[in-house]
Amino acid sequence: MFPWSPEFVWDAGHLAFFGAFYSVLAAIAAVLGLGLRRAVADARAGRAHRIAWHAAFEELPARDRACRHQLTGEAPGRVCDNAFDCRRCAAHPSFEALRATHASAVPATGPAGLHLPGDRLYHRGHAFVRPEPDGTVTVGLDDLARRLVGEAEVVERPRPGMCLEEDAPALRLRAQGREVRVLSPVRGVVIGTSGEGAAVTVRVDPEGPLDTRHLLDGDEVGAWAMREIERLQALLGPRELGPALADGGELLPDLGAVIPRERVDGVLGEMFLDL
Amino acid sequence: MTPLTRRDVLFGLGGGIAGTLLSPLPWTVLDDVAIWTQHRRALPIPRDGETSVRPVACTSCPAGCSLRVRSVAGRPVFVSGEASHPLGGGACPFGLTLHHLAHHPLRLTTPVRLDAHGTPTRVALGAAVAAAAGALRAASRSGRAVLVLDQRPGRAVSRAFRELLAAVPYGLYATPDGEGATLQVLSGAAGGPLGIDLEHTRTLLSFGAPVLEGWGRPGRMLALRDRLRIVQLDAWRSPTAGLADEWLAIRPGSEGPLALALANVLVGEGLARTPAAELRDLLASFPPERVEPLAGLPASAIETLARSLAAQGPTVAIGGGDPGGGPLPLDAERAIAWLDVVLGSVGRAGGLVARGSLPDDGTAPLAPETSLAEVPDGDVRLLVIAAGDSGRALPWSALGRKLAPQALVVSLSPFRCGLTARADLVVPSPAPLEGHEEILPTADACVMSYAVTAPLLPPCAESVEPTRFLAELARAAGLGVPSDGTHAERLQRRAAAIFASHRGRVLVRGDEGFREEAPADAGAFWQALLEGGCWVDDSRAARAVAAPALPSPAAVAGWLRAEPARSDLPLVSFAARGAAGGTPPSPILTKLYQETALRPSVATIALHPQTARERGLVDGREMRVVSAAGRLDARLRCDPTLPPGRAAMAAGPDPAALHEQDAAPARGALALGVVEPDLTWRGTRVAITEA
Amino acid sequence: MSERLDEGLTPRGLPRAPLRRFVLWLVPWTALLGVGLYAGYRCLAYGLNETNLDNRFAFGLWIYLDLTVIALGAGAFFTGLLLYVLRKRELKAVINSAVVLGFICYSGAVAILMIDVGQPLRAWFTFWHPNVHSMLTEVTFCLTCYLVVLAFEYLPIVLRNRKLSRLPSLLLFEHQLHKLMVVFALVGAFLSFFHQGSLGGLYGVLQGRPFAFREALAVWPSTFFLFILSAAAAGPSFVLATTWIASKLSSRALVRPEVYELLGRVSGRLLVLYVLLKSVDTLVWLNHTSPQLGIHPARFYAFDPFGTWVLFAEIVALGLLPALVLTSARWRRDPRFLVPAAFLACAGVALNRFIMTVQTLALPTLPFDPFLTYLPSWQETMSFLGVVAYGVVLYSLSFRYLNLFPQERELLASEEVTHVPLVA
Amino acid sequence: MKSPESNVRARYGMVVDLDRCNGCGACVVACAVENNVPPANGRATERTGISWLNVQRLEGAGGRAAFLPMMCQQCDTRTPCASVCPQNAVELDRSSGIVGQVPVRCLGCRYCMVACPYHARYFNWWDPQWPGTIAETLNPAVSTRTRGVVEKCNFCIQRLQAARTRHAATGGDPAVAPDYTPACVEACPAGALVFGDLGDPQSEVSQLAQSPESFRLLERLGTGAKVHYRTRRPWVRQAVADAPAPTDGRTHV
Repeated sequence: MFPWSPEFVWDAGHLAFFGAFYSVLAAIAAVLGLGLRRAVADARAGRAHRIAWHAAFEELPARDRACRHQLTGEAPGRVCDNAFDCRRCAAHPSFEALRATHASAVPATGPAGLHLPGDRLYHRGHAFVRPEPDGTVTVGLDDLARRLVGEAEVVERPRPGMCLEEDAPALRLRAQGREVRVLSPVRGVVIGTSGEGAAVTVRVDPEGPLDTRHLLDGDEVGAWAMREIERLQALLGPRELGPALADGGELLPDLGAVIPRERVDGVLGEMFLDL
Repeated sequence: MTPLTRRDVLFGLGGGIAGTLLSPLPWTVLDDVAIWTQHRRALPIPRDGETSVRPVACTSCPAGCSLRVRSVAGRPVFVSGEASHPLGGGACPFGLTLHHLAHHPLRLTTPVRLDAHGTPTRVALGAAVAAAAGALRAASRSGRAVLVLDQRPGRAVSRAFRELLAAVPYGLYATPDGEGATLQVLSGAAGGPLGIDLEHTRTLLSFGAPVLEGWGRPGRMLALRDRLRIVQLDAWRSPTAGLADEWLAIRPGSEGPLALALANVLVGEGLARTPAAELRDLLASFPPERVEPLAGLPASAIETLARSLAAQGPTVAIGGGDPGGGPLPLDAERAIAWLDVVLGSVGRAGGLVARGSLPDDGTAPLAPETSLAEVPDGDVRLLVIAAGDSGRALPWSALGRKLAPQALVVSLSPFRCGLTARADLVVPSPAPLEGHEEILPTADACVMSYAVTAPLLPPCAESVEPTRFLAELARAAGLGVPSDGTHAERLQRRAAAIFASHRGRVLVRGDEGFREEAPADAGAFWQALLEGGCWVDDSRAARAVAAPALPSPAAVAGWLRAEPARSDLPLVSFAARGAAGGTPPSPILTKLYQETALRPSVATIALHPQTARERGLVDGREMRVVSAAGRLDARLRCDPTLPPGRAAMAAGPDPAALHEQDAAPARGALALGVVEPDLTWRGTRVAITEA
Repeated sequence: MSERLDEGLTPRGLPRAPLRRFVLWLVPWTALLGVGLYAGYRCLAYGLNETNLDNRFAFGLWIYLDLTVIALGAGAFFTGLLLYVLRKRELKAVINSAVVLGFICYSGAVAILMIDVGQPLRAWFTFWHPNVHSMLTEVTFCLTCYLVVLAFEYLPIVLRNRKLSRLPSLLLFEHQLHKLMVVFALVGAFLSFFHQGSLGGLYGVLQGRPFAFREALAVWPSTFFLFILSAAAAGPSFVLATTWIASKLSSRALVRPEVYELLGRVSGRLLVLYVLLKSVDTLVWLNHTSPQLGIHPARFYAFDPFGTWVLFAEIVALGLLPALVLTSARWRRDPRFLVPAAFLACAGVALNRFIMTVQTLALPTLPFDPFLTYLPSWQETMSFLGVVAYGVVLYSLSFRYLNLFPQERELLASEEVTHVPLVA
Repeated sequence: MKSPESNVRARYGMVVDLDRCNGCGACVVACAVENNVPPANGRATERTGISWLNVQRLEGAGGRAAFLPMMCQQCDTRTPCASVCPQNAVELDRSSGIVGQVPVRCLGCRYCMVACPYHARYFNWWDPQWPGTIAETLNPAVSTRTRGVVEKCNFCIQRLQAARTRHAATGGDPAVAPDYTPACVEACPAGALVFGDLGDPQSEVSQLAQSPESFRLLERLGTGAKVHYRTRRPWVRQAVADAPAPTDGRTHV
């Protein structure tokens, strides 16, 4: 096995055989070493939550990765490649530039009776961000999320002083007997939390100037909400029934309760992008 | 000094490990582990020591082949035949494992009492002797017989037995019928022992005698094989039949009529001397055409064979039977003997010649030698089975029928197997290689010879020389004989008598084979014998032979009677010499009987494929084999070399029993053998059905 | 009980059978595995006399099993090679499943090998005293290395489990390992090429067994290359077949039909090449190699049950036939042809390994040798079935708790038919 | 087993006279005794037993039989077993040409048994056991083998070492062993086995090996076996020398 072991002979056969063998061992060791080193580096640099989010995003089927500009009809069929972070998207600014006006006054009611106030920005994981006058923001569950979780219990709320990371879990709720993690839409330091159940909100002092380019606002919100209802419908039933919703009627206030028990976990995970 | 950091410790550790790996240490340890794995199951590790080589003689059968034993540190480890021995070299597998016998699981080292299942319980020698003496006295009182069965007659210890029996009111000294039966018939007529002058024989006609696989002194046959034409008349393709120049497959039990038919042709065609009128009348009843259906041979084949016997003479015809098949009926032997007479083989060179006897070495009266068959049934109160093996099978029922009620059976064999397994008391004599042994000539030998081997191993403390047992028995029973003296002293006395006779030659072992030497005195002669030498008598002049007895009219009538068609099959029983006798085969003989296909095992019964087909029996299946004497299960082995219409089964050994610590119940042909009043069991018939 | 106790462990959003049904499914397999483990224990504790192997049939069911599962497990390396090196992105849909299958096949094979050798404690001797000229040395080294590689390929899939991936350290390691997977794919392909080949060489070098012996191209007998090719051809078929079975058992679409078709196409094309080369090899062997060794080739097929039908079955019925189906775009599109063809391709490689292992040993070499038969003992059979059960159990667990088919989530919506009124 | 430093290169071989062999089995037993091969386990068969030397029976017409002792044929030029052993447990001793097995190194993979066309290799299917106290008679020159390893005939190579030592003790070349005889050759009562150096053209064995009556088994496989067989009987020669042409009828099992 080694040049000094009794059977070893310095001939072509031995050299080729053991050359290959040790190369393989070296390659395996190198990959493991490199992987470990990079993982440690990632951990040190605090990239864990980013990677987790990216991994989860990777698992989303293409239809769940629809670009916000697809929702509005600006770019039909466009799928997001940037883990819903429009700040990194090369195309996003150009789409933004194309928009004639940036509507600021938005009706508080979304499709199917959803309450989606215009003073809020929406994360794809159904958390809203409401900028407060003092420069902080309030983060909470949007109306669809609240209906989905229904009578929820906050299992874990961030402690003041904790740093929330973007797309990393901010809250853990227990709803319909299942656990849901609500992804944080912003990065910042937690000041405090208030509210119980689905109405829980977190007050966050954003780190640096608040950059909300990746959050949905304005006209997009309605289209997105419509799309989310469709997605919910698709998760639960035949796709053809989706559009029927748009025709009228109001979503049940305790939406989560009507979801079949065995589907609840999956539906909550999909809707909260918590896979 | 700077304090050690964790980094330093890790570096140190890593360097240490790398350094150790580069040193030979771990790799040597690994190599040693490799060796340890070899011995993890406590394999025996034989001790080494000084090597020595000693001549001994094999005692497994009467052949008494000369052996050389290689010992290491005093323990024998390898046995080989003495290739250049003047009486014939070489050894068979049984001889090559002689050194295992003292260590055999069936070996007995103390006197024991055996219960009905053969389970031994230790008894004191005194108690055993007292029990035997009691039975001896009871026999004397009730007029019952004291019987000694000696399977190796002619030894000094045989003489001691006969001296004792001569002092008993009704003492019988019996020897079983053996391979020299034909010669015995002729010797009886000639008034002295005969041997075969094989060195000058051209054709050997064997009626089922295993002449090429342990018959006579095998070394002699091997040396003569190329010069001898061997014609085998056998009911199955025995090893000898397979190797013979010619094999004629005959029907079991047709030896007698066939011998007479051959004589008929010889006489009828004027190829032989004209016999007496009474024989002529007898021969007239056995023309080849008449014998054709009896022997299963075409008349033309019988005629051709007869002519070739005359043309390629000198011819010797012998019977004697197979060691596992038992003797031929006496009448068949008489017919064969008459064939020899008709062939003119008696008393001529290349035929049957006279053999000398050992000079007498005692004066005490001796009980006469009788055939076991002549002992009346139910008449024996004390049976002593002498140590010493004929190498031939003997079913227990042959002995058992001789016993009176409450008979005591004492065996002097060191092995709890064979007949000894049925004994009440065993007083074990020393195992092979542990005592002095005498080697006498085999039945076929044409000159007398004598050899002695010294013990190679120290005898086991509680084993008892038969001579000593006899002395103690005589003392306890109040008999004056046998005369005192240890076994070795008796042998020495014998040697002295031989030396004093000034007959024969002394051949001693040298570096370059054997050479003749003239010992200065009886002591030097004794010493030469102990060192592997042997004494060979001078050749005798041919002895004229009176006519042997004719086959009995009853037997002749039986031969001529047409046999009714029967559904059961005649059983051909066979075994190699030493395989089914009183000496247990070494367990290593599984190599021949179990681990290779060389020799058939008792666990199988052979049929011709056609015979099996006719009976709807499938090759390889378990069969139930039933005879009038017993039943057993065996696997069917279809053997195209076995003639149709018969079954063949080995009499021993049982490979399964080779592993056992306990004597297993007899399996194989011996358990099936139906023993006739003449103590043959060749007429056994078996019914075979699928188990 | 509709709630699943293990809900927190299964991939979120992917419907899985109720735990009770899953447990009921596992019970017989686990029982079989238990019996297999017991049989294996007997062989280890009491020795190989527990088997019906003997001095003449020194290799039997186990070696046959090893050769076959390793050939089928080639799906792992070949899919990896196609995906990571040749950039066939569609195969991402089955790579996880292929890796798990590969791991099952190789670990099962190694486990059986450990029982099969007389002195398992000396397994390391091959590394310590290797004879580099022996095909078995090559096999041992490659098999061990590749099992390690497969374990590290399997690891990220396990780490992606819903619960495990919550642990940031595991997640990060998984993430980095996954990014380096191309190296593993390359190393795995290298190792696989060699040991698949060496397994073929194992028999091809046996000059004492003219039935198996093949002449050498370079330093390797032709079986070396044929085994590589047949394994590469059967591997994708095996992935296809297992995916289809998993899909049927879970009554769920796991991959898109295009993926099936791609696997079938790859398998078919390689199979065509294999059948071609195998035919050439067989002709050379029958007409040149074996006469030169003094054996008339008809003797190989003179003993029942191994008649010339064996050749036909191996090359035509289980080689050419699936090859034609899989190469035809029209038939490939129809699952009624595609799936049976994949099974046939797998059966073909299994038959080939059977012939190489069993017929080679059954045929006499010496003129006076008999034709030998061998029937495995229950210990052999049960440890064989134990490996199958181990595979089913591990695959079932992997399927349930890991995300083996990334397209499953995507295909989910079109599958579901429950109608739930969401609107008041 | 390192060969002594010498330029003496012997090629020990054997000529088996099939006309002399009478199938008595003495060689089989002597081999087992000399080499500490244990007696069979009760369940062993002719296919699971260990008999380094195995005597095959050949059937001729009219019930004639011939016997063929089969031991390791000591392949010379292309040794099927040595090249396949994954861990060098088969060694070709260059000083004697003897193919030896190192049981302590054997893993028990049995690949060599598959490779050997002569079926001369044996696997220890059972733990070795010597009934009674027969283990007392084991030969100290040969180590006993454990369960799970392969063993085979090595021409009693321990006897070669001993013969060399004896020769050296009498002042001879320690690489030469004039009285070297394997156990089977010593035991054969019929003188059917002739042993010696095939490399020495004067030796009886090499002269016999070159006679037209001599042949080797499976000669065309090119193994260069150093065990030769000879017979003057045509039917024996025909039964063993050549692989028979395909049989007329198919063999049914």
